[in-house]
Amino acid sequence: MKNRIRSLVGAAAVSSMMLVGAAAQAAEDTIKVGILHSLSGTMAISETTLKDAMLMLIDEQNKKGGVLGKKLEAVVVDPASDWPLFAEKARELISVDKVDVVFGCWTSVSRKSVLPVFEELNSILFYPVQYEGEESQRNVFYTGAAPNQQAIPAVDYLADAEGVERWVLAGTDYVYPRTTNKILETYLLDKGVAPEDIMINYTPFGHSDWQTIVSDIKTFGSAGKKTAVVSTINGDANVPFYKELANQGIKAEDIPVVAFSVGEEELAGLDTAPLVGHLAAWNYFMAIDTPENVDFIAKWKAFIGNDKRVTNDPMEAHYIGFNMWVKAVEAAGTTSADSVIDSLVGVAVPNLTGGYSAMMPNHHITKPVLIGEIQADGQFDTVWRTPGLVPGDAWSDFLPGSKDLISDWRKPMSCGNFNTATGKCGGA
Amino acid sequence: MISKFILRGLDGRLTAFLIAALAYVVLIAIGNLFIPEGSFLHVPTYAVSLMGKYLCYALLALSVDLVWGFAGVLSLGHGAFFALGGYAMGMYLMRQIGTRGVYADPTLPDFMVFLNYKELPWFWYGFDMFWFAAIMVVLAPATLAFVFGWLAFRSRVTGVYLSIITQAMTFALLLAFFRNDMGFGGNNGLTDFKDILGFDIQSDGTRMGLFAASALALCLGLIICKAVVASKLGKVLVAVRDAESRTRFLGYRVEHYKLFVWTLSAALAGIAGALYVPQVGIINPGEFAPANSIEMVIWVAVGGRGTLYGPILGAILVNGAKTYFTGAIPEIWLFALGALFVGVTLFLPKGVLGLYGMLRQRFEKTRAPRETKRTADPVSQPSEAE
Amino acid sequence: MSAHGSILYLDSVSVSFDGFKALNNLSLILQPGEMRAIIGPNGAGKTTMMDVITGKTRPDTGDVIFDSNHDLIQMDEAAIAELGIGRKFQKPTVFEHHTVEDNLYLSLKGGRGVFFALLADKTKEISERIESLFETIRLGSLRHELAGNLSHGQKQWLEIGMLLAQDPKLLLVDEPVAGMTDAETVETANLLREINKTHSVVVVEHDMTFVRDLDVKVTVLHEGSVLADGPLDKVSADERVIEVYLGR
Amino acid sequence: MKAFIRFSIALLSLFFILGTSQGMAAEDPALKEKISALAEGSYSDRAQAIQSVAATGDDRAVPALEALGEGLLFIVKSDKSVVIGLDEGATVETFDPVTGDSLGSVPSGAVDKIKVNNRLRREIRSALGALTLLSDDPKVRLAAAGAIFKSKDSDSIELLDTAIAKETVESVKLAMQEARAAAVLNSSRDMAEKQAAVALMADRGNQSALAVLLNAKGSAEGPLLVDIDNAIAAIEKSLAIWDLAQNAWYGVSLGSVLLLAAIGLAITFGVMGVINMAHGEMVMLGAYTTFVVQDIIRTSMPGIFDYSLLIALPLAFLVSGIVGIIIERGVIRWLYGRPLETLLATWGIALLLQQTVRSIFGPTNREVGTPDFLAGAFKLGELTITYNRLAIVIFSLLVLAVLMLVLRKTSFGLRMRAVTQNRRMANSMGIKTNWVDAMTFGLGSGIAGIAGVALSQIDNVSPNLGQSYIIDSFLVVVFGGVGNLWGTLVGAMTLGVANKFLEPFAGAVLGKIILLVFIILFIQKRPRGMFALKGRAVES
Repeated sequence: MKNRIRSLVGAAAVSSMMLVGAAAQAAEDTIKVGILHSLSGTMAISETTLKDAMLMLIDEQNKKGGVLGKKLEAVVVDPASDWPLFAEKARELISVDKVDVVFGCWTSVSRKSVLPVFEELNSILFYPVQYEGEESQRNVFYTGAAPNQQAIPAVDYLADAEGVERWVLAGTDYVYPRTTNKILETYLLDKGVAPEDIMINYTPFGHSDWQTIVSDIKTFGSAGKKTAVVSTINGDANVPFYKELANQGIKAEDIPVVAFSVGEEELAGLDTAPLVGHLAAWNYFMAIDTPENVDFIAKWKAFIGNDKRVTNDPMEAHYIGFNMWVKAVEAAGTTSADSVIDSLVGVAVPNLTGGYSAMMPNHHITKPVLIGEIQADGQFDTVWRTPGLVPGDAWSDFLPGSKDLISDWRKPMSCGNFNTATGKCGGA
Repeated sequence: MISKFILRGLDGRLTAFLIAALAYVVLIAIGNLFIPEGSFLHVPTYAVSLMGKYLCYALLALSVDLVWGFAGVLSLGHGAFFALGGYAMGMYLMRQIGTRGVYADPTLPDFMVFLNYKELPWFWYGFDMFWFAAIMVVLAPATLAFVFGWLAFRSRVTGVYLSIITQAMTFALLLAFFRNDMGFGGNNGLTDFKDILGFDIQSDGTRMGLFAASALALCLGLIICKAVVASKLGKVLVAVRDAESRTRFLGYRVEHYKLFVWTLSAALAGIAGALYVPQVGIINPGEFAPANSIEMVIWVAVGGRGTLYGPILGAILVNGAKTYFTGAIPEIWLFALGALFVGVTLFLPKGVLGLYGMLRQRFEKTRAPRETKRTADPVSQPSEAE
Repeated sequence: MSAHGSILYLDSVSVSFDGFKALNNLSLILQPGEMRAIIGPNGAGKTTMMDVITGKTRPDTGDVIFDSNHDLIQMDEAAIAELGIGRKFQKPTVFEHHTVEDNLYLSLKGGRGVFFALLADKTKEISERIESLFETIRLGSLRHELAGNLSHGQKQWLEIGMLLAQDPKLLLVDEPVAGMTDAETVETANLLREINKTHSVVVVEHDMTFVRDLDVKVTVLHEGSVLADGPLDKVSADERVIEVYLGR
Repeated sequence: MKAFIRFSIALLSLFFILGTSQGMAAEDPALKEKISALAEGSYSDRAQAIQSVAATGDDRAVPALEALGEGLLFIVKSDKSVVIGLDEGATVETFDPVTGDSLGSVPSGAVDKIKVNNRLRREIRSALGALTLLSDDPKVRLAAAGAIFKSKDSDSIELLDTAIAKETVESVKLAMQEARAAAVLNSSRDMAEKQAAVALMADRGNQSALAVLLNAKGSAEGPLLVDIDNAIAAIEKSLAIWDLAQNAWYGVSLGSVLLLAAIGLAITFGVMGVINMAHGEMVMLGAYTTFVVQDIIRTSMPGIFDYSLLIALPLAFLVSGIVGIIIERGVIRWLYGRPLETLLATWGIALLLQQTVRSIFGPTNREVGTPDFLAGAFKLGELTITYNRLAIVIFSLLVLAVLMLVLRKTSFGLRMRAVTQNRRMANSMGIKTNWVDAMTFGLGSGIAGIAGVALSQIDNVSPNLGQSYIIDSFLVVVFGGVGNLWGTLVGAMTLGVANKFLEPFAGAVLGKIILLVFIILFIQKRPRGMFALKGRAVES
């Protein structure tokens, strides 16, 4: 019987040794870049592409000679769409693999899960996906859109260009749609839309039977006023949603749907001919005709070895974020987190839509907002874009709890939630 | 009475295990807190919280095995109890944040502020006190288990049917907790914890403390399980597992026995969840996912069902493998994990401990062919019985 | 007929499964201290009858009364067992992962409550009772063996031992000698007669030699109701019984 | 993508029909100029350009407008002329927008596509309505009337009057009258005419009539308002009843999806007792087979695309069936009698299959197209029935029927039942039980594969496809009663319909939770499902 105990203790000892050993291997002649995207589980569908995009960017940079004279080395892990595992893997990347920066996360919950880790171990995370805002953390750089860089311009466009007066806010029941819809609701009411002209609907993750909801939308839309759907429906549920829309014959001319989570990648799984004219609001479209973008797409297709693969907005966000990091590291002359965090603010790099994006003091970036209509070939045609760049707003002006908050990580303020009403850092 | 009950479980093997566990915790503590970083013997904090997490999983696996291995009730919904315990602890930790949240609201957690809650929902009352939360950690899962078990066992739902409705239970809870209207933070769950009982949750000392608490909880869980299994009740449970209706005809109310052990198991799972949350820093409805509950059963199967040490070993082995593979071969680790499950069921029907038992039996047979009747502890070791 | 004074009383009991009448208006009465043999071809309803008495199956109609005044229909298996009805199954059912001794230990009459079981101790008195049972069933040398390792016949005996440990007023014994050697069969008959001195017994059996050995009143079941009863010689001469058995 | 090409061909043929019907159109500089204006200026300028093209009433403008709507109108960079073009990758085949004469192909860089947005599309639709209202083809006239109905363009009233006077086909005439009524309600005509229009709308009595009335209500007053309110109330009342029927249909349709997903499991789990956690992955394999079939057809013989699903069906059955047989022979046969361990092994297999598919096809969704005959919807009274849902309902029942036939009437079915009821006896009677086991598992898996073909029409084709159906499938089988195909049918339909009737009141999430709790409670009442087998045999 004693043997059994010995083997138990042994197993535990071996597992701890394994970890220690892995830590000891960290070599010093490269700069390590962590990639924290799910390669399995429910989110693999979206995140795997971003992992590949990062590998390509790192590859490109190494061809240019790396950073600070050192080659970059990608460290890929799979957090498997499991949120506590995100935190564990983030910790592993930073403290075992000793990476200098991490690019990763897609869902809000995964970001929330790793936040304390980046704070505790003082490292850097670049987060490339549009999100609900209401956050600004010293160690995180948000290269995706905040609600004011996506949702509000989209609603403005529909109201002005299409004369929409009645709104369906349809979303998956999680934080991003909830917050976005809260913001939009306040915004629309402020604009004078009557409360009965707003319908809010939430569905569970992976909802696949849209018959009832689509027919509800149809009914709601036949009340004599021009109606549009603002969709914050999450990835997986979109395909059946759009298939049902097409089959029930809802045309974009009648009830346009504007989506914030549907990009080229999602459309690749669909026959888009019946969906022509439905809209999406992003900061990047693959169809944008700029030299930078053409070059990026060509490199991407070559890297992935598939001529049919598409690019999308979060990939551009990584492109911007990565180049910002490279520039900031070169400016700081070191990869040490504190210096890089300081020198990142104010860095501007070209984006893929023909301009420069700059890192703001609130760790969000400036971006153009584009409204595109779905085309039969699965691409978007830009029908409207903001005249200039829109700076990302960490704290929404349309939520009662956050309208007084601002964020500025420059010294001397160095605060993510400074309350302008009380003049204190810390929200109060 | 109680001490006698506890002592009954304390055989030599368990005592040795407890001593070994204690020594292990002390060694890790020294390695983490007193040996300077950079030394070969230093145990990084990363490893400490990782092992703390494994120990929580081990306790969880033990609770699954208590009902499956000893009473024959296969639960595919134990994740629900684990998560409920976790939520109870998470709610306490949320309340501890106080004004350090981004909106600095003294009572409302951040997610409630931006979802426009005006006041704290009633079910959040009391969670600012640790003792209340601690009671709820046990009470919430135990109550759910009691109600569910009372219904199911009384109606004699057994076997696969029971497994499927436990799965339906955790699935329903998954959907419910995903709803933001429930007031548990929806998909984002509860995060951004600051401190526990006044200790900074990110400090090395607290992490070490949580690790030690997990080890302690596991040892206590083991003692309780052992005592239960060694009692007459434990014998009745095994009888139920092997021949349920025979047990009934002997006059035992099988449903009461199942209900007792089911509720106990849920409480243990809840404790595991409560210790898990501060160490991983998040609790979210994902823990209710049926796939998670299935995985727990797999830990037990890998380690050895119907033994007390098997599930502990299985939980640590499988999760250790997961940690290692997701880092070392992130693209294809599911192949390794899937193959492990298939391989274990095919080649190690009694788990890793069963393999060990088999090898030793063979070894003993060759060494002492004449010695026939080896008396195994038949209650805790059906795997070695044949 | 009246339930008064009887140990077991079945009146007009019917059970049907999806239209198939397993028991059809079955009536039966057993006096205290009596041993009764039940015979009948496959599907005659013997086991279903046992199920009804022990609470496993609820009859559609009819009364089942135990010991003059206990209505068994409203009770579950455990309550019925505690009242004092023990049952041995057709297929020997022992707890295979328990030792022979533990099998008896679990069967011993006494507290069946959960918390009692949690804190119960094996007292000296219990050990003595187990010893006396071992004397009856003669498995003392195998006390530490796992029940699953016993031979078929040994399992049958162990199960009878478990029945005795319950100390029931009424024993229901389903095919006790199936698969036994001739010698074992004879011994089993002796054992049952011995048991009958202190308990009422219902035996279901196919083996006519064995039934003859028991030498008790016989009831013949057919298609769920009583076809004939009386001493074996009388029923085996009955036209209808012969017809049923030979299936003319 | 494919539908797009098909459309272009249709458009061109329309062109030629129109071209011939008009005789070879002479050059018309005025029209040409108006068409050129479509390419220039802001969206509002161009909306006006469309209106002015429509105002010509010249139906030679139809192809250009249609091309514009579909994104086939180009502007030649060099001379700023407008052409209709068919994009062929590197080159664009160009045609004159008025005459349809081929202008040869130019490199795609030499032309720019003229962009349209939804507002322009609406303008185009209403312009086309006006231009084609007098077409020779009754179908085109019907569509034109529908377009005007939607646009409620009060300028078209005179045109409609002319058309109605000429119209001979009753149904088209009715549609024109309704369109006229909608236009009248949107105009400044007098009260009496509007009241007549309201009456006509009340007769039509459907959703779109309701929309017209609601729209008109805002500007109405006096007796007209009363009329409109009455008409709205009447329509809403009748729609409420239709709504019930619509919900029932949605329920049946959801039920048939559940049935399809569960039916293979009813074999592997229900009949064989294998807790097959890889069942969902068999469905996934079927869906991916469909993708592969379509992919091959797309590249090598696009002509038979409409038959792709028919071709995929047997192949999906074979692929999933063979994988099923391999799993049975390789793993499950060692685990008979240990049902709970099949759960663990098949869970491992599910992970392996998911990862295999992910490695081969990538983690993203793949596009499975819908054949033309399954696209769209038709109206049955006020019920909207989409063709693909209808097809799935029929298909699921068909699969169930065939399966029952196989089990009841074939010698394989007989053997299968013999083996599941008494393995030893069957074996001693000379039935190769091993073979039967493998075939049964293969059958269940193959049916799951067939389900995958159908589900690919309504859901994501991704490596996660299977996971989303596995829990529902088990619930259906258990709820219906294990081992009973009728139970699976009734179970699936009950859950589907209940879900759809709960959804409007409780919402999708809460509705599902209520249903799960209901199943849990139901199992307490009937621990072996709705159609449980009774009797002693079940116990052992």
